[in-house]
Amino acid sequence: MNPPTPQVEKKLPGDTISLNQVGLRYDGGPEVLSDLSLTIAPGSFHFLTGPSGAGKTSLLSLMYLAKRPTRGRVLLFGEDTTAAKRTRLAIMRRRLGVVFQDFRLLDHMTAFDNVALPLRVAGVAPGVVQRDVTELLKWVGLENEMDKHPPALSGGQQQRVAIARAVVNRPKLILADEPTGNVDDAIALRLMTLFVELHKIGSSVIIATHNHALVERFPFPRLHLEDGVLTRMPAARN
Amino acid sequence: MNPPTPQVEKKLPGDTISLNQVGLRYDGGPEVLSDLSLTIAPGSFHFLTGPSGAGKTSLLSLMYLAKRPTRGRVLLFGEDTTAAKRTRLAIMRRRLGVVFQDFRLLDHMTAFDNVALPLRVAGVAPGVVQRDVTELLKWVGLENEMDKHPPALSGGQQQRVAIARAVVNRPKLILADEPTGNVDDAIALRLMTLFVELHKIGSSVIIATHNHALVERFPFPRLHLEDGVLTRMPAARN
Amino acid sequence: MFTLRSDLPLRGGGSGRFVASLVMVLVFIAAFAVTLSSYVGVLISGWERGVSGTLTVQVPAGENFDAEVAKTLDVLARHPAVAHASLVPRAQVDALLKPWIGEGAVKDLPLPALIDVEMRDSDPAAVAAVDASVKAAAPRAVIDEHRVGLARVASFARGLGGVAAAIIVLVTAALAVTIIFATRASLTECAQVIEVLHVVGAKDGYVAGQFARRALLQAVTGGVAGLALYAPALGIVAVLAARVDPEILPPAHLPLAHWLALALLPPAAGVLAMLSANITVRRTLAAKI
Amino acid sequence: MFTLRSDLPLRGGGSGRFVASLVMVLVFIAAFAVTLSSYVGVLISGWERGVSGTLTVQVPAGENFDAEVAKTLDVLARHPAVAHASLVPRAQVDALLKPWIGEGAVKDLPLPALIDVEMRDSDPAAVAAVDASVKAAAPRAVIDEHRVGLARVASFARGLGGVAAAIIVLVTAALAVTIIFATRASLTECAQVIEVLHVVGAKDGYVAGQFARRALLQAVTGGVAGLALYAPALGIVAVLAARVDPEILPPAHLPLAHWLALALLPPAAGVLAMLSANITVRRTLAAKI
Ligand SMILES: Nc1ncnc2c1ncn2[C@@H]1O[C@H](COP(=O)(O)OP(=O)(O)OP(=O)(O)O)[C@@H](O)[C@H]1O
Ligand SMILES: Nc1ncnc2c1ncn2[C@@H]1O[C@H](COP(=O)(O)OP(=O)(O)OP(=O)(O)O)[C@@H](O)[C@H]1O
Ligand SMILES: [Mg+2]
Ligand SMILES: [Mg+2]
Repeated sequence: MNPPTPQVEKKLPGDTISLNQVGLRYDGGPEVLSDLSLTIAPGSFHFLTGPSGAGKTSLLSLMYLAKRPTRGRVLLFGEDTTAAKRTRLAIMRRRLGVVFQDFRLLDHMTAFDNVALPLRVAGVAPGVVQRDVTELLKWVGLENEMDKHPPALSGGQQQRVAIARAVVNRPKLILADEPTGNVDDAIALRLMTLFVELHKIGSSVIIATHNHALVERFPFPRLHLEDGVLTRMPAARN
Repeated sequence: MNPPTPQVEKKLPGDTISLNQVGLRYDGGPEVLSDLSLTIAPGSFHFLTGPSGAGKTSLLSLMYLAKRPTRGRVLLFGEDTTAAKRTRLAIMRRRLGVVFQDFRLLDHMTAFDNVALPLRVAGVAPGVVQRDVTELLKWVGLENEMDKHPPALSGGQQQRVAIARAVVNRPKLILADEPTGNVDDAIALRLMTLFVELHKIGSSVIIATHNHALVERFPFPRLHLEDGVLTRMPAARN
Repeated sequence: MFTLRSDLPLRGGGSGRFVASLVMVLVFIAAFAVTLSSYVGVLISGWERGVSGTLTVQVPAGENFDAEVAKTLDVLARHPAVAHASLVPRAQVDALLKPWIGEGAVKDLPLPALIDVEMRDSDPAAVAAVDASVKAAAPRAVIDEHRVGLARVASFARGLGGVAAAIIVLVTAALAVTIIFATRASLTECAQVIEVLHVVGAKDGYVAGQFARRALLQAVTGGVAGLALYAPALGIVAVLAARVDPEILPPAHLPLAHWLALALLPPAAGVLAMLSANITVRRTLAAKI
Repeated sequence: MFTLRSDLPLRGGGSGRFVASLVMVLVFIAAFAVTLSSYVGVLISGWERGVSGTLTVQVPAGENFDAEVAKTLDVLARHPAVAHASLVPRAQVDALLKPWIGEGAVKDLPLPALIDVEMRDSDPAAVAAVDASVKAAAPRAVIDEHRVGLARVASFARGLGGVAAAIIVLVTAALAVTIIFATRASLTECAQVIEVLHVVGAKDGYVAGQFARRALLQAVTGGVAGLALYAPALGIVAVLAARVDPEILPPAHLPLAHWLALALLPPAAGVLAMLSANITVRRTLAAKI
């Protein structure tokens, strides 16, 4: 496994993501994130740790453009997301891969179609979709569950489908929220290898996790959130 | 922490749960569980381990009476569940506490009301409900989130509400499916302590988990499922 | 065990407001159907009563004409079976005939006197008694019982009443079907609530009761709103109708039964919604162990 | 970008079948409203035409009566503005008068001859020309243009037509509101699908388009089913109506426009459902960034 040194591939113009004095509060409540400033370099790999309720999911949701910060600015791939038009935001989202803590699979679709969704939305040719999705589902060990719908999958199987959907379009930035909470160590290792492979070919990766064993096993830098404040900074500044 | 020796409190008539040559298949598919026979003694504590897709959730769902086995018999608290009437089954469910892998909280209720639900369904007096629920939510560290609805809770907070709901009525049998997948080690330890406390006052506990650290840390016996077959047997038979 | 506390999102979400809005719209339509049918019913029975309770006495022109007419009127006025008797004014008789025989011709005609008689009681015996009294006063007088008209109006009443009833039955059936569908659809959102209540040990009756109560409340709310919308709409239609010649669309007093039928729409919708919620939930539960 | 592939549960679940069933029931009701209104319209215009295209010529009794009548008939038969002219048989005139002046009196009356005239063309110039010709043949003849009747029927037509139109507008509005509600309610199930499509980078138009197409399909399916139900139900009502005296409920040929209006109901429902799905989804999306 490669060390998390700055990457050779640096195709992207600016930084992958950059937060500037960002604050977030949920309708009138206290600030869940305060004064967050951080810059994720292209091709980097970070763990995001912190106790339950610290704001990890909230931070990621700013990054995958599901929420606007209540103050401060978020720049994605060098573009200011506050100013961007909706269509532009949709295009930017296609360069992201998100694994949700609660999976968010579509129950009326098979595992295959769930994974194929980002490709189809982006208008990828059916032949390519077929090939890529099949290959990826094999890699995560679901070659026999491709035609099952999510309610007929075990918790760990659902999580792997969610991960496959996130990475199927080779995103520039992968944001994974607790992606190994429902699988055993052997599969967790395999999934981590997948993230590392994608990292090697140029993706930036941020993985929020409680799994200390995982964080210790891989030599990637750690961002640590405590009560909405970042106590460990990104690699570039370490 | 107590060793998992057979319990002092043995109020219940028969065994807590007993499976006899049980098989389970999902509509016409292959058998997900085959020839399972096991007996859980009152006041025992077991981990249930096994790779993703081995059948842990399926086995638990037989125990909490969400599914009928396709063959074999399931006895709960000494009663045959196949023969029992629906009303009787409802009464039996009130002596169970279940933590679902996907939480299954009701989004339209506050955390407090979610936890209070089993008590209210059983007709417990409002004063008692208020006291017990508040105390329990404090214990799991959610004294400030009692009035929040699940969508406004973090993943780990939701998981703790799910656990609180499962144990609030001091069930005779606690079945927890991956109850610490979304919390950090400190909270995981706190939650385990809760289960151990309940175990001490007489509940039987079965916890399905992938967390090897947890299994190793606590000296309770392990049931191990591999492809629908039990490869490690309950404590009593070890 | 009736508790006011509910485990369901009562005021919540699309689902709740949806059944209510739908019942509102449908009660609105059904109220119009009921009103239309009642109005037709009132017209019909008005005609029927108007015709069946009246007689026309003709005293032909001839000698002693005026005396005979006066005597006949007197006899009729005092007859116990007669409510009211009045001479049809000559001008009115002329107007009736004018379209048929021309203005000039009418003036010269020796027309008979027509007396409209309203009976207190229209059974054959009473008619025969009146006939006898009139004949005694004016032997050449003729009594017209409107029998032919009566038969025609009765057939009209039966036929048109049947059609009106068929339409109202169809609309009400459609209403019922829709409420059942809507209630069931609104429950699809609640699969998870049913699941969780079941798993924490709620009995079938408890779960079904919760949903049934909610459906009842929603449908009744919607039904009352539908009637509240219907009132001004009926006003608009009534104003339009009043501008039509009253001989064609006579203003009618709708009977108490009509207003009762309208008042029954919301509770009926409620009961339907309640039953269909109950049945749907119990069926969902029966699929579980 | 129109793709046949859909990311939605098309045939799936309660939601899809629900909008379809609802539209079915409502199109069924609306079809009846449209039919009722068309039927009333046909009756009205039938009366209007029947009256406005006819004249009655009265030739009063007197010397040369028979010769005058024959000559008048002859003149009318050859007049270019007249389609058809015929003497009303004496028996029929008697029957018309009998209720008013009694059987005995009628026999002895020197009644005028009545000639029913159907005009080819009913403008005032043509009526004046006919009048002149008739006066030449029989100087004492009177032409009745039915002006009074015409005015009354016209006012009737306006008034009743207005009421019928008001009712059909109300029912159609209720139908529209219901389809909008139903479509929106069926989308509440789909919040998660919208969320996920949004998050994987689908543009607003793509997401809204998916739902709009599904809503269109469901509503059109439901609408066609509603018409399919309406056909036999109309048959039943027609059979019942046929048993009523045809002079009261005359059999009417409903115009092509009526059938076109019915045929438009499913596509109209479809467009409504499509628009409301589109707007609802776009609104849901607009709440996200
Ligand atoms: N939609 C919301 N409305 C209000 N408060 C919210 C909402 N979502 C999260 N919160 C609150 O914000 C805080 C941070 O939540 P967040 O989900 O970001 O935590 P987290 O670090 O992901 O925790 P976990 O490890 O348990 O998933 C929590 O206290 C939570 O209750
Ligand atoms: N409703 C269902 N219909 C069909 N197959 C199912 C259904 N639920 C589970 N399965 C299959 O049964 C097998 C066992 O599933 P189960 O959920 O019991 O596994 P598990 O041990 O809990 O796994 P995990 O650790 O990933 O949660 C899996 O292969 C799964 O795909
Ligand atoms: Mg989280
Ligand atoms: Mg599981």
